[in-house]
Amino acid sequence: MSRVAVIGVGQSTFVRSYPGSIRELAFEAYSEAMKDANIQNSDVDATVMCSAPEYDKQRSPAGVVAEYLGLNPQPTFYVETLCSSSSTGLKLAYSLVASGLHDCVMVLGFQIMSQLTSNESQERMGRGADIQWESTFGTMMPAYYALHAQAHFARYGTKPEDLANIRVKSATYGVLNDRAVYRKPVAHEDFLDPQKMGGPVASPLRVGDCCANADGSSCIIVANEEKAKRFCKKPVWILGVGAASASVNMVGRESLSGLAVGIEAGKQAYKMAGITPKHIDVAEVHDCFTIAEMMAIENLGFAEAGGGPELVRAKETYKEGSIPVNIDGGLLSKGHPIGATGGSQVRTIVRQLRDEADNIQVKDPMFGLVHNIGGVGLYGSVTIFGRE
Amino acid sequence: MSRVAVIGVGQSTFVRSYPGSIRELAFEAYSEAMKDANIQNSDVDATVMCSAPEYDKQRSPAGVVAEYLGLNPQPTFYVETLCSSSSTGLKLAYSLVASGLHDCVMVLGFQIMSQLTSNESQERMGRGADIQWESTFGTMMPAYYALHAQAHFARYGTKPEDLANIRVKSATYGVLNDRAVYRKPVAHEDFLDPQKMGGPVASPLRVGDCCANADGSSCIIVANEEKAKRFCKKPVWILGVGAASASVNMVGRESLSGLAVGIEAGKQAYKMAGITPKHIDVAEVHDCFTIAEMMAIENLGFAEAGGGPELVRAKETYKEGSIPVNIDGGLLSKGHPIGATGGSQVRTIVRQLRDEADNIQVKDPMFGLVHNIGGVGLYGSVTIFGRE
Amino acid sequence: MAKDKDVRFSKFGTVSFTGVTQVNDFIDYLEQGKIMGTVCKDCGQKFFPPRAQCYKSLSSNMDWFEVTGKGKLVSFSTLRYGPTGFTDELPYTIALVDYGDYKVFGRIDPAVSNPDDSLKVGMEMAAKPAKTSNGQLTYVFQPA
Amino acid sequence: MAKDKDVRFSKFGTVSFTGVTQVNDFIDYLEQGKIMGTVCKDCGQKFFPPRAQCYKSLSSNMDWFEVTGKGKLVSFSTLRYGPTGFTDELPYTIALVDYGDYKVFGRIDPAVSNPDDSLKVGMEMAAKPAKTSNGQLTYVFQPA
Ligand SMILES: [Zn+2]
Ligand SMILES: [Zn+2]
Repeated sequence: MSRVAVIGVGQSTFVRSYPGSIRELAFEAYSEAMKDANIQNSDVDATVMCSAPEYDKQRSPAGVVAEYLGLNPQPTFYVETLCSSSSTGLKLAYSLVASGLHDCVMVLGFQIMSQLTSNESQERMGRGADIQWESTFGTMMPAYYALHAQAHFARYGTKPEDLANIRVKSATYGVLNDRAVYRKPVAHEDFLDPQKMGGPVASPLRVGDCCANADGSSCIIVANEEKAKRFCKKPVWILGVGAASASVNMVGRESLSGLAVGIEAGKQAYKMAGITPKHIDVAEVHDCFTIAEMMAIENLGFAEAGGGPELVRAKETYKEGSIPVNIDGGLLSKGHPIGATGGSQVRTIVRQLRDEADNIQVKDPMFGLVHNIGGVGLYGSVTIFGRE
Repeated sequence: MSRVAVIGVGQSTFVRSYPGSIRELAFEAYSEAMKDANIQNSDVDATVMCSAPEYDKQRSPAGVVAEYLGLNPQPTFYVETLCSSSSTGLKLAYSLVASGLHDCVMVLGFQIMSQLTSNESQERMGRGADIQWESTFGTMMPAYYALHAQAHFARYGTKPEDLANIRVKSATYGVLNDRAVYRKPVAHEDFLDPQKMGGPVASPLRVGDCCANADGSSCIIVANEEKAKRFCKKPVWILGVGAASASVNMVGRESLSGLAVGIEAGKQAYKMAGITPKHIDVAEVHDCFTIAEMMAIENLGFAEAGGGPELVRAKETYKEGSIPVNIDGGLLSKGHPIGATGGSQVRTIVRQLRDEADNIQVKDPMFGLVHNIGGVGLYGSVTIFGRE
Repeated sequence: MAKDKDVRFSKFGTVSFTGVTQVNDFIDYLEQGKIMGTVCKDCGQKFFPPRAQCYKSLSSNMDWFEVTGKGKLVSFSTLRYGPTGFTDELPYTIALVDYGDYKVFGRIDPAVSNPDDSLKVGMEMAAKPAKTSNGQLTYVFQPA
Repeated sequence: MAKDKDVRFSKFGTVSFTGVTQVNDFIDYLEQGKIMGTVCKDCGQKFFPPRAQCYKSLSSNMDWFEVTGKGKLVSFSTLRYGPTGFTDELPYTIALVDYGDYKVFGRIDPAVSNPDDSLKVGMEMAAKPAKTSNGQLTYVFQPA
């Protein structure tokens, strides 16, 4: 299989409410990535547009965004796997290049969630599960992750404080990230205050266990070996891609104390890259909720099943630890603009592997990993990157 | 590049109103394709789900459909390019196989358009263009194609009767297709009756120039050379894939008398397959409107620009002609269930190349072509198939 | 079991998002006090929620079976926020129960007091037909 | 030209589907009787409809320019059916007009009688600000 590299990355600032349209927001990530790769539109052979379609009235946004960015007549298409859309887009870009169909492909993720009214937003939230068999019970994302937390608690003795540890770590780095929505420090005491992080959401999850919606965009440009070497001084190679699905309905799940899609996608990615969890120097994992990061740590093999709380407690997931996780602040601090999320994770890892991560730079990383989940473990993507 | 073949095809009957949900409708195409390929779910390494998302309340339908069909834990994702979604899905399936990531991939297209109320449906129609700059004027699909017809008329002297010729040909074959929505013969006289085909829609297009909405599903299974030869007696090879985009806004179009995406995607596909339009023995082209088929005939090189009306008049696009086009009745007869349309076109061509096309079989075809357009020339896909 | 198009299924749940499915008979059974799944006549696979078609047998040759007896509580959560249309019922507790051959997802009977304290993962539960606060059809779990 | 979030753009068109864009000043100009596009200060590219950012220069360094003079009618169509919200205005005629450096899409002035007979592809047209039947902002084309 021919090699494929990331040659450009970009991201808008993630904000509560973007004062513009999706095309204008997409431009922000696009222009950063194009400057980063130092290429022209004519060098881009195809674009993959990633978002969740329910948050904007524009139908088929791929066309509108491609036109705005001057990316006609190259092919473009829209891809969606909920919160992992741009990681799915990256896998497709990889395959379009590795197959020889294209030399250079752009993956653009975007989401504006703030322009719906609160009512419209709540209505869409209600349709996030199987609308025939589960949405009818009044389910929501936090409640589904809460079911997983409850199961993890019951099976391994995990405590709410173990989850709070994850949020405290996240905030430590959110403070440093000027692209993040939430930039205040968080202390354990804040979880004792029901007006702050301690407010109940869906037992056992509290306000501090949940990330916020955001508006944002991300852009990743990949190329084949020849173009990567021509365009780019520090290509970051895609070494492993894994992806999996699970049943939407909870009735189809073997267990709720982990996400099967994370385990399966991870296995595929490690196998393809020819490495093991121990080789990973820095990771971005999908932390829409604290319990999601806890499960990711275990599902990816950074800890044994049930060993996550101890790893977190020992601060091994901090920048100085054995496996730094989400040291850009994660979704808990950055916010979670669905379609843009995976691309933002990729950008963080690429910058780490180029030694360009500024105040969060890990020392000489060789391998980085991105773990991105769509829905409540419905879709899972794991991508492994390496430097020359 | 390694070879990729179609090893199974399936399609539901296209109907005005399907008495079930999208998962149940998807099953119909899936089960036909699985029986056709004679494989198990465990042989399918990934699925690509194709539709337009606005017509069903289920968010992220890829997950729901994959679960229902028992296609977990294999990866699945949703792809959309409006009416060409399943052709885009086929290109992605091709790349996932040709890249070596997967051995066998399923492309499932589905659409239920009948479950929206008439008001909801009209509202979505209004958002089909750029919602900022064109939908605000009250545009609709027929009106955009009408602009193209008007431009074709002005440039080449084309007449309404030239378009009616296309509908009459379509109906000749629709009568024979038991999967089609519209199965009555159409005569030129019907266009003189404003209560029938002659009713004005958007000048110069009339009722008879437009296809109908439909509910339907389609399924295409592709595999690499080794699996194709193991599973399948008559693999049909994908020889060329082309895809292009154009501006959504009409202001970005060079000309309205043809579709630039059709020309560009065709060029790419012919080049990759190493053949010319003269080699094509049978074609399915995107005929959501009669003018769309007229432009396709010219844009694909079956006739010169402006030469379409004469080719059609001479009946060269009938089964016995030099280039049979849409002899399964096309969208004008079959109906147009957006996400399923491309897969249905592919099924027709695959059956032709296997000599299994029954009452519409062309004699010993070597090469077949599928041309599928999304939006009003916003997205274009051309795929060329060949037999052993 | 394909039916003419009907919207019986819109009677299911506090808010219904879909009315048309080939397993609409589920609603009639629920009205009769029975929670029903389907079982494939060709391969014996049980499905809950019910399906009209079996991907193992590529057929729609299905029978109904009744969900009876007890299952084990896999997990549960009490919601303090809810989507549009459900907020009047807050707080409510959702749960997943494992019957062995299949699992069932739904809500805990609102008559169960202090569910976060009284429920334990692993305890035995039984499902029974019920009405929602706005008179729609549903089923609930009770400790068994 | 980025603005604080506002919804001025929702004044545009018989039905508006979007209110928030970085080219909301287009609305103020239209209220002043001017149809405006944008031109990139870095590369000189003209954009109609206006854009806040230029993909050629990767910048948002834009000026406004006014759409004036005549263009050529590229095509037109008279609609007998319309989407929700537009049906009261039926029949109406949409058109594309080529100004050379850019094109403009919109409707023919409803004062033009028998547009299908009186209009010809290639004839000269001019755009002018107007109100829709429900008092929203728009512009229309007239033979020039
Ligand atoms: Zn079976
Ligand atoms: Zn410029």
